[in-house]
Amino acid sequence: MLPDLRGDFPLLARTVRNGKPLTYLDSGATSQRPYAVLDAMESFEREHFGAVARGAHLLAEEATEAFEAARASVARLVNAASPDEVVWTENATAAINLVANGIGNASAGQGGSESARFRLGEGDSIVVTQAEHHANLIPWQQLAARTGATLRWIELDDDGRLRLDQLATVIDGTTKVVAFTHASNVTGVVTDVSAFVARAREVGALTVLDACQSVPHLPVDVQTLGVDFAAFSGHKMLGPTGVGALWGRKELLDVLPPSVFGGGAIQIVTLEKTTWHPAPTRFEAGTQPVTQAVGMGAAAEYLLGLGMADVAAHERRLAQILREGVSGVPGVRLIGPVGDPGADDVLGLASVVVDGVHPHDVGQVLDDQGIEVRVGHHCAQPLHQRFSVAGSTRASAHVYTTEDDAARFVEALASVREFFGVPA
Amino acid sequence: MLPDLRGDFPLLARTVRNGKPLTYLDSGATSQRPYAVLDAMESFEREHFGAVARGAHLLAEEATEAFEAARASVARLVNAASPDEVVWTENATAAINLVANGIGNASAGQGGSESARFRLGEGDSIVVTQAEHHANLIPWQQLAARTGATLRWIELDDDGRLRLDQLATVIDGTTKVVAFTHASNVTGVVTDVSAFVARAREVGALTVLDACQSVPHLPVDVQTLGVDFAAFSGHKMLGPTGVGALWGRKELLDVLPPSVFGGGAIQIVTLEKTTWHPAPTRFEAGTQPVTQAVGMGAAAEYLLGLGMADVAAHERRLAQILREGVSGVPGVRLIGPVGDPGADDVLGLASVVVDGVHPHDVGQVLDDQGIEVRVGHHCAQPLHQRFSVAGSTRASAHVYTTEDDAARFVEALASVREFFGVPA
Amino acid sequence: MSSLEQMYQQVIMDHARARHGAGLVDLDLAAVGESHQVNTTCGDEVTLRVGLEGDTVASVHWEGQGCSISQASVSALTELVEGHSIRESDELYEAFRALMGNRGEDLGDDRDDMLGDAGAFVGVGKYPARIKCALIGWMALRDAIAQAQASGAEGEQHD
Amino acid sequence: MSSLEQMYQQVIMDHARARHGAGLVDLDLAAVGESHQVNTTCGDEVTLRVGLEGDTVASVHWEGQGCSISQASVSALTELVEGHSIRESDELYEAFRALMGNRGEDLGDDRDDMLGDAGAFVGVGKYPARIKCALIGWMALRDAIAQAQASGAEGEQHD
Ligand SMILES: Cc1ncc(COP(=O)(O)O)c(C=O)c1O
Ligand SMILES: Cc1ncc(COP(=O)(O)O)c(C=O)c1O
Repeated sequence: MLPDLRGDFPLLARTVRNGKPLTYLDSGATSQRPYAVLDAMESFEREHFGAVARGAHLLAEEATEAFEAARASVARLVNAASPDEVVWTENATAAINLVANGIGNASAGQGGSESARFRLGEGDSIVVTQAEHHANLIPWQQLAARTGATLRWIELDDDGRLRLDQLATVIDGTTKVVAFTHASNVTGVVTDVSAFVARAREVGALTVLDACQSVPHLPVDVQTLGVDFAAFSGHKMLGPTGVGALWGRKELLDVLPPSVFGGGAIQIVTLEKTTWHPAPTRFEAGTQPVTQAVGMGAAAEYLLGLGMADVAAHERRLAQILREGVSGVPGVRLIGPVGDPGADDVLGLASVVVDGVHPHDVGQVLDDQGIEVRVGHHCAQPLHQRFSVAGSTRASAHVYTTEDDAARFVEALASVREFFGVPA
Repeated sequence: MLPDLRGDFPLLARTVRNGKPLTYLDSGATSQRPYAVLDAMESFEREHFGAVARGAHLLAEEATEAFEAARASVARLVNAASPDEVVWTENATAAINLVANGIGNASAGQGGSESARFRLGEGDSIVVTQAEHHANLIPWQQLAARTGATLRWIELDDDGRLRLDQLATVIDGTTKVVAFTHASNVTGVVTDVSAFVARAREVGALTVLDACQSVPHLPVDVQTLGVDFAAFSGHKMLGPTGVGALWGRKELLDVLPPSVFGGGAIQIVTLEKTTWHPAPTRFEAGTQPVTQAVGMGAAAEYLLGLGMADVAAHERRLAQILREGVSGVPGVRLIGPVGDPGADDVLGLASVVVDGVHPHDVGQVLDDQGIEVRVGHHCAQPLHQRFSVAGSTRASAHVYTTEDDAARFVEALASVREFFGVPA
Repeated sequence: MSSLEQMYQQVIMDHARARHGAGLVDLDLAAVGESHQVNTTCGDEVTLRVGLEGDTVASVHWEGQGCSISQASVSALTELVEGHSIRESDELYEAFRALMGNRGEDLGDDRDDMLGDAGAFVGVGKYPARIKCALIGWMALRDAIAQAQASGAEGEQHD
Repeated sequence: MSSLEQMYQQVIMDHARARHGAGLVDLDLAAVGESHQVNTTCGDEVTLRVGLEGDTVASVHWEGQGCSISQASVSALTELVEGHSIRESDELYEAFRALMGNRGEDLGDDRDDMLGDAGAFVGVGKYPARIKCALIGWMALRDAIAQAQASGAEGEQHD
């Protein structure tokens, strides 16, 4: 189990709303950062900052070394075959768009025969799921619109689990891409990736994993999972905003056409024509988020230092407290699996609907007690539509979340309906 | 004139290569950051960090306020009509690609009749210049390839000035976009923007300004310049890496189709269909570079505090020392205007060719003396091809650069040919 | 009274429940306008229909879902503007916006009285993320009036 | 000797000027391979042609432009590998790469002798940004040998 890590996170020491202690339960949206990450970025900025992969001078050398060491750390966190399989992006959203727009460009003929593997057109299909965050839905909607392919989806059952029974029919010979989340940011349910990969392989489809919620909280081994691409963000895994990563199999990344063009990514440029580098360079046009990459690398090392198995165990413990707790509050419904609060396959979060009180109002009452949660649709409107609600109130944990934090949330939740005078 | 600002920049106090004082002359590639910027980011991260524009809790409120205040600061730096005309991006490269890919998407029919203004096709032309950085060249090459439009360019004269006499012929009734740099990162020459804008308006073409090298060094007023879009980066204007900005006229931004898709940028999402927000939100899919935006805002305030007129005067003074100095070194050629080292329209930089010594070797000898410069093609291969060289050695200044720094560069340059035994 | 209690005053709770003008009805008036507004952060939605008689906002009806602040605010504005002139409704809107921007303080002049029940939203000004909630109905009102004016003008031309 | 002088040793300066094997010539051999390599950071380019006789690297010729380190390195490797077997040239490459990774120190074993003039590049290992310069010729060599082997094999099939 993890020790109490609150002391590692400077922001958690502050108070809110007239001196109340902070109960930060919005880590599913964005996490706080430990000293290890803040200090790594600060000393980089104050002592070793220079242009990366471009200069011959000492600062450039030092900056390049730190930048590439960070790439290696992130590669290690997800067990990539090589650091060259890790592409820095602005965030996970940009990482997913990089793949979708690259496929779009290949479908328009870019990249020539080398990129033919990515071509999509009428008669083809792209498969997503009803659990997707908009970041892993809209790029595929748009790609479908651009190429004439059809968008299909795997549905959710009443417990918020993906209907694996639909894999065999929804994914078929027309399917070229299967894009799905590793863990839902609303229900917390962890996907059975192997079932998706097995079916995708049967039909020869590419797999794109939204690993935003898994990489920060669970052991993730991209080689064992067997997917083709995986996207995740720095700011959800104790790293900074402004950086994310796309992992991809090298042989695929090397032939996926880029969709953002500029300096550094290219080999030879004349006014008429340009040739690209291999990955990851081909996708890193312009000045990279250098300091932020260093921060994300430090976050990867911090997580590796804690041990992802222990991180996951901590999550499970909190999931149990949160989910058992809210199940006991009258007039509160949990979105997601309700029968098995101790189950292995949920993240440390709970999204709830309070009967008769709008999520925004719920959040306000919690906030007044120093409890910071997320309210709304959490960028997963189709999932909320599935459960016929416009939004929910979500408490989500991270390594620094304590059992007390979880208990305070449950207790406060119990006071909400009374505050608004909703009859019991 | 500016006071000596070195004390504001912690990194400049360090030594390099066995205790030599640092002479940092690579600001054209990336600048160092003052305490004002570093402290703003650090206190934001340690005290006020939360999800932006998404939560109802106190941290989310505070973070959103800081984030939007930063947008207003950047808007003020370039005199945008409103903060909503400023879109956060990963860097300037991403900002230019946002425009080019948006035009590409409009040309493919996205955005409907509202976006028809952006449509390009066969028979149309896009005009760039021979001075462009790859970031403002390759996106247009690719857009031309994608739409069937033709790419044309304005050439450089022997002094590195754009040939304004070609504007009337190269830009014609077929021209839909004119993309050009405000200041060359190699010659330092500042473009006569009004001549470009006047001609573009005559034919009804959109204008896209690469303001990467101007915003950090000169007073820039986008309304007076009269362009339609302008792109610049945080890390070149004393701000952090990982953030840049696109400024655009609101009525254009509101109808330019997005090309990166995800959460936050959308209004309503079902599995079938999505509708977009107005600008800037429609372009900021996913979690924004929040801390970095706060840093870029602080950099804008720092520059405004110095006064951009004084910053520009400082640049001119350094330009004069650098350019006069290198003109006096035997065997060294300046790329760009040679006759008028005190001219108003050059940045504080000098790119030189040392006869008989490769730029990489030049840079190494300078680096050994603690002088950090950039060597190579500076992501402007067509410009170097124009002057029949593969690369050059560039010293580039910023507000913290002293006259001593410039003098040290000139002196060291004079020793290079001897080191390599090149006959005088 | 805590800030939270100041925001959720009894007047507001009552409006959230009573919802004056709730339910869209067909209006037999020459100048009718309708507006649909969405606040994507919290999923609030309001559809508001306005009927004009000359320069008077003769009737306001609406349908919506959302947080108590948004629903109560539409209810309060319905009660407030019905029967007033378009110019007066513009003034009320300006006063309400000023109140929202006042960080939880009364305006301290006769606008406070003018706003009636809508003045009870004063506490929302302390919560920047909630100001949009209180304003969504007003946005719909202004848009619907503009639509009604346009439809009225057209109507006249065709007569 | 400063680090800078250690990198730019006289041997290297001489190779940069003498450029052994410079100039591409047509080779009348069954197995010929050519490779073009570019280092985009500094604009270095090398085109290198290899002719094999059986397992022996019989001839190496090249054309290139770039910094003194890159040009001197191709010159030194040309002198070094000509007449050696493909296996030996692989070993030399491995030794040279090891030297580059050694942060400015000799390898301290018999590989230092084996490398001959190429051992003079030891100082480059202190400058990570320059290692690519010293390696570009070796990349071209290995690629050209692979091409030559492929072309030789094809030749045989067609015979
Ligand atoms: C003139 C010019 N344009 C564009 C860029 C690209 O900026 P960034 O790398 O920050 O995207 C640069 C900087 O390298 C530049 O100097
Ligand atoms: C499951 C999931 N996917 C994608 C994203 C998007 O991540 P980002 O906003 O960092 O691009 C998020 C976070 O909001 C998420 O929870």
